[in-house]
Amino acid sequence: MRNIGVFVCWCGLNISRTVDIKRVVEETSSHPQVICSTDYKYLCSEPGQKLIKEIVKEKGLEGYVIAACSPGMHETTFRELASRCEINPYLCEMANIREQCSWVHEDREEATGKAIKLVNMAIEKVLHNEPLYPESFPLNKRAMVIGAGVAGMQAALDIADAGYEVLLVEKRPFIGGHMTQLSETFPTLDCAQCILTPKTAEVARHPRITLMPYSEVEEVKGYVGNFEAVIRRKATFVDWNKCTGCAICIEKCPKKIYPEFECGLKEGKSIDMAFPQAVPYKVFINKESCIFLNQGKCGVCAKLCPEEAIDFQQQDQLVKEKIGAIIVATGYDLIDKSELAEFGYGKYKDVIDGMQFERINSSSGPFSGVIRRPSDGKIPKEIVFIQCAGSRDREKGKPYCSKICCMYTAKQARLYKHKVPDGQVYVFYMDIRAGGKGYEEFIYRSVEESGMLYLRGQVSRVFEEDGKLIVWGMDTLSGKKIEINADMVVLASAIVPSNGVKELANILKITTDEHGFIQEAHPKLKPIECMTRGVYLAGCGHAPKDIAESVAQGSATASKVFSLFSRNSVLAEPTVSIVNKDECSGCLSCETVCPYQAIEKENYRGKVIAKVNSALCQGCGSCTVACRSGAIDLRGYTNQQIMAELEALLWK
Amino acid sequence: MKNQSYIELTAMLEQKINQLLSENKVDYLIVYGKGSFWFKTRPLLIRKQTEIEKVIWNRFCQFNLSTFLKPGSRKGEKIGIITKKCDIRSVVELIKNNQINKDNLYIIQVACDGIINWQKLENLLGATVSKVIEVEENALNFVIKMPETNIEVLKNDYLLDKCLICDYQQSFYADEFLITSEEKVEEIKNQFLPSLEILENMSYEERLEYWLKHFSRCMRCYACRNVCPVCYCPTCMFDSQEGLWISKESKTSENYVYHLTRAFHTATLCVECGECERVCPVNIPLMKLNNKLAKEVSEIFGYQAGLKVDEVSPFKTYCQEDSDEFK
Amino acid sequence: MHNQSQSFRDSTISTARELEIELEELPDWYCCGAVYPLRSEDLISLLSPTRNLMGAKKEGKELVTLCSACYQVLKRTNYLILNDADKREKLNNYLEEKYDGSTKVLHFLEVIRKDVGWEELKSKVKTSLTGLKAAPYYGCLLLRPQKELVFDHPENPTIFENFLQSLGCDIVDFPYKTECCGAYLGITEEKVINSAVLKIIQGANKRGIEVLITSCPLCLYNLEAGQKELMKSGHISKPVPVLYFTQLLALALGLGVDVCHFEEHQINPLPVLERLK
Amino acid sequence: MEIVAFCCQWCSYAGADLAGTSRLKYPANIRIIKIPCSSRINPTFIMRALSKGVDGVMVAGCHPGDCHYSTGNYFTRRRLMVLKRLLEFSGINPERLQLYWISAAEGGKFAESVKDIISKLEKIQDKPFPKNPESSP
Repeated sequence: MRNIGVFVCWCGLNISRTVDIKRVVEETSSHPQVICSTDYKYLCSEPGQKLIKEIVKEKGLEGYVIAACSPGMHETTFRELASRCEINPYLCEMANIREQCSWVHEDREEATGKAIKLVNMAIEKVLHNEPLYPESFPLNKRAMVIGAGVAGMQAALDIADAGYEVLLVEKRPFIGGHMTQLSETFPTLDCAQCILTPKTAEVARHPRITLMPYSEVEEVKGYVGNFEAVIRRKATFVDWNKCTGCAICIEKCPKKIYPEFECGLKEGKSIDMAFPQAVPYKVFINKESCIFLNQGKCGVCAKLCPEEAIDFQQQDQLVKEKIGAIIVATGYDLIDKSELAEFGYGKYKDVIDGMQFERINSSSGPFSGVIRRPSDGKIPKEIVFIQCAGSRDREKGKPYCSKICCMYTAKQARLYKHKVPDGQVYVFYMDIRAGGKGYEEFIYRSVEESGMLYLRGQVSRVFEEDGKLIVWGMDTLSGKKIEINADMVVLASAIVPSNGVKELANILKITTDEHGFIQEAHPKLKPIECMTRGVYLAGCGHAPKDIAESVAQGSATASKVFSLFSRNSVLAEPTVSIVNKDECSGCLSCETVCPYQAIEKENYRGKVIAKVNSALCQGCGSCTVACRSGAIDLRGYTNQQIMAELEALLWK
Repeated sequence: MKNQSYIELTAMLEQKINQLLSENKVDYLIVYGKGSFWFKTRPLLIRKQTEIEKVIWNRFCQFNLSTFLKPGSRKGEKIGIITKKCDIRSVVELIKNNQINKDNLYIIQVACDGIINWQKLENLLGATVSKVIEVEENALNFVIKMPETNIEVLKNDYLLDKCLICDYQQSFYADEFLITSEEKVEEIKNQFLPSLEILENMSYEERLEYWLKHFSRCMRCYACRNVCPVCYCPTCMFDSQEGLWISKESKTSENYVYHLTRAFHTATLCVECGECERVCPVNIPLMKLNNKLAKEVSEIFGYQAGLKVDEVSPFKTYCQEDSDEFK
Repeated sequence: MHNQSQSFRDSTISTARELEIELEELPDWYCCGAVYPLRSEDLISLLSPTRNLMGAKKEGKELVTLCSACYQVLKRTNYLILNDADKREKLNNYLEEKYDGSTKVLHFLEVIRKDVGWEELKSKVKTSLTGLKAAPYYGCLLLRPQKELVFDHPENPTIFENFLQSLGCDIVDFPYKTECCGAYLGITEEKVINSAVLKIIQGANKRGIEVLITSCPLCLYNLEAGQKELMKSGHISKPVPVLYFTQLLALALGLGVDVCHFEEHQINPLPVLERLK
Repeated sequence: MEIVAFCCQWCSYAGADLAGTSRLKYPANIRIIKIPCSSRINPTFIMRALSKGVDGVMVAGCHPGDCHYSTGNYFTRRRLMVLKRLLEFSGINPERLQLYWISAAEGGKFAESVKDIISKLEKIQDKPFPKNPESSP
């Protein structure tokens, strides 16, 4: 490029007060390749832009430098202007002489000298700029939602309602997530099942939602708009096309197990349905416990099934699906039992976690809704709730707040009091965190109405003595040690990311934080986007949150998908890395430092070399340094451009 | 190890090579052959059994033959290579960096008791060096046999610096390990040449002066780069975009950037074989740069190049807990 | 140990010999200081443990301790030296030679676990202690801070249980096993000790525990002295003898009562142990 | 005195802008080169700058863990750790290379960092890389 123009902006007094604009114009116009250097009071204004356009046309400029404010402010403005002037937008560079010069320096002489340097650097850079064109990629307008909990279902419904196909993948054999296990919900005490079942039913019958229960994502390739996923559909050993859910098989199955859904509190069968309202309303066989699958005998279910739906030969199936966007709604688990040994969790039957309490309180649960303790079925008269069991505990590596425990503990305590009015409730808490609509009021009502004892402090130990659970704790407000002889202890166990999220994150090339929660692209401005374009994030897989927030996030991700699908192609930033094929040694050091797995292998003249997938590349340039030969370079920030800036800076 | 051992090893080597060629296990072998002068050796490429007699193995086999794996490695031919216990590390680095496929490589590691620094010998003997009949050895000394007289010198004074601190053992990656008597297996330790300390203890200005004095002699023949077994780039960055990184003129400041970049680029890859320094026509002490970086890399990351094929180089990974010495 | 706690010393030396574990007294050892300093700048207190660690390094051996306090101080000091380059350098400035943290610190229980193994130990038992209702008393020093000690689960340890099981004892689940014995407050606040011991002993009595096992001389002292006081004041009627784990081991290995020096104890364990013969 | 600053466009460059909008004052001898990520900095850029007589090089990136590209700054940190030692061994005072973690919200830290590197450079007694090394011995 030869014919460069320089435009220096006064920005009113903002720049001209400390920088001698005239000198900047004079000095820069002496540059051999600058054929025009001029100034204007407000370049970004309409007349300013008009002026630039006219000069470009008149002088036949091939590129220009705008010496004005930060590119963060107006780079887009002047690049768009360039395309209107029929110059490639990437042949426009900005010299930041306001934020990084006139506003931070006082001495006019110094500031002017620096401004001249900054403009010279930009001139040298723009001389090495090349026209860049964003690549566009076709787009597959079909979304995949991973996890059919309340967040995932909401996202799937919204997207499907908008007219796009959705693939809803769920690892359990039924949809609805953890909410199906809950009895009532805070702060309104709505019955969880009652508000959830309309949604599960809607998902099941929606013509544009393809439900894949009991399935897991094994592999994802591709990039935004063009993902290809491999999904494992796990064998249920029941042909769901035939099964009517008549449940004869369940009744007659001789093998009793304690299914996960009931948190080990209620007996189930080896062939079973998780709960009466399950969607899909189909039975499945538990592979680990089924007598026939393990010993080759039994097969009672197969004999009895009127539809002949039992198929012991069924195998896992791998299906390939093409999609354009992915929503990750993987949800949560509770902290491992072994980490809460001081509370005797896992050792004593009557020390339970919040989810177990939900099952006990549920009318379809182990005691049909009567609150009894698991060990002997007695109604507990003294019950201790321990909040922050594992949460906010640096020692256990979980310094974060699990967010929902304050609320559900209050809810559970209140429900207990409704059912056992003469029972005594003790709640150990660190702080009450009830930030949410109607939450604080709910807690206050609970404490005031129901005569619960809220104790601010932590519990050091729970152990059994004389058929009671002895709880040793501390009331930090009175400074007293407390000992309670309780019948049952309920732990508000810490929320952890659900099992397998780490592996899924690797598959999706997204990152997880130190606790295994999925990392959002920006904590404030991109809270539901992932680091990989086209992958969005909803629900507790991101961080602990309540149902309302999860639903809101589900809808929010759906709206992101709409805006992506509203176009017919995706445009990629052209500032991506590029490989010089002849100079690549094939050592693939670039591959190891790339955070986006954008480096692929390519056969070239009998050797394997690196190739940049420009749809995946985000343009960080780490690869350009890992590459010793300089065979890989970053468009828009090439070695030449940076070296040219450096050289200009060293001119005296 | 006595002279006898070297004779024995050469015989074993010949036998092994014969076997490999006759069984077509390799297409060719990279070995040591006799050089132009009695103590000099040269790399040799043999394809035929009839060439086997040219193979030698002695105290003067200094080259790191793995340099010759850089080209040719992509033709898919099966290559046999002789390595000393130190050189095999650069073979490992080439495998690690996808420059050669281990499946196409047959590595013969030959026992080595240190390589004689012939330059020191030359300095000692001067012109009479051409009259030497043979160098024999006893437990402590080399016995230089001359027509009239024998000169005995202390072994440690005439070995290569790197051999004095060498404690590498049989590599896991050698396909064949030729050895005469059982050698003691020691743990690999990190030792660094004491001569670094002199430099390290200088002031910045003294050190800069020291290096600039050396770099001012550099004529950028790039021999150090070309001989380096881990400088495997098909086109070096200093060649590809000429004038971009440094100007073509042989100025000290340009040489400085070249040498520092070279050192930085080989950090985590350099196996300290000493070839760069050996070939430097103007005797720039390049190994001091390499040794220093190897030492620092080892101290910071606990990493040494060329020990394991599956070990990840520190520049290809990171650790959130890396020390934050900058603030 | 040579003066105050011959029971611990002799039972250990003889059982180690029986189990073919080679123990050697560290030449020229220093007191570990008994308490790991609470202030992070207090490096002087760490010098004597460091000297011990260096001594073991010079001998080229692992450093084995019996006492929980020694174990804690030595292991934590070693951890600090290994992981804090700044402190390592400061400490080394005081020392004649550099110490790098390479000595391995082991508790004798760990040695038994590592070098003998629970199954093997079981087979070596000559007099099985079947029927002896025993419970471990870990105290605090062996387990915490877990990050530095990596000895066992800090809330639910099992190493003593495994040990007692190998000896054939009837293990009683004892929730007070990691409670505080009162530690050095015994010197100034006897009341604190008494109330701590009362809880522990009442808990033991409720569970029919006949003997408590420990590895900490301070726990042993506090539990015994406390019980004596509480007997006097009538708070407890049935004292529970407290033994070092090595004493029980010596009995199980058939080494006789001589090496156990039961006469050192303030609460005579013989009535309970008599039954075993 | 002349200082080159390589600033990551997502954090420190924006931090420098914030210092500007907040009208924080700092010395004028700093020249910022905008780069997409601190991991784009080739050590040879730094060697080049120093060998041409620049007094100091400032590298500014996102705080560890906050890299816009998730891991770039971890690689930068490793590379610069080694580069710093190499420069030092070649006779250049390592204080001439400084790395700062400055987020987009830390305008104040940016201004402070500029002052910090300048005060460090002022303390350095030894000369920078000679302008004409040929003429020195």
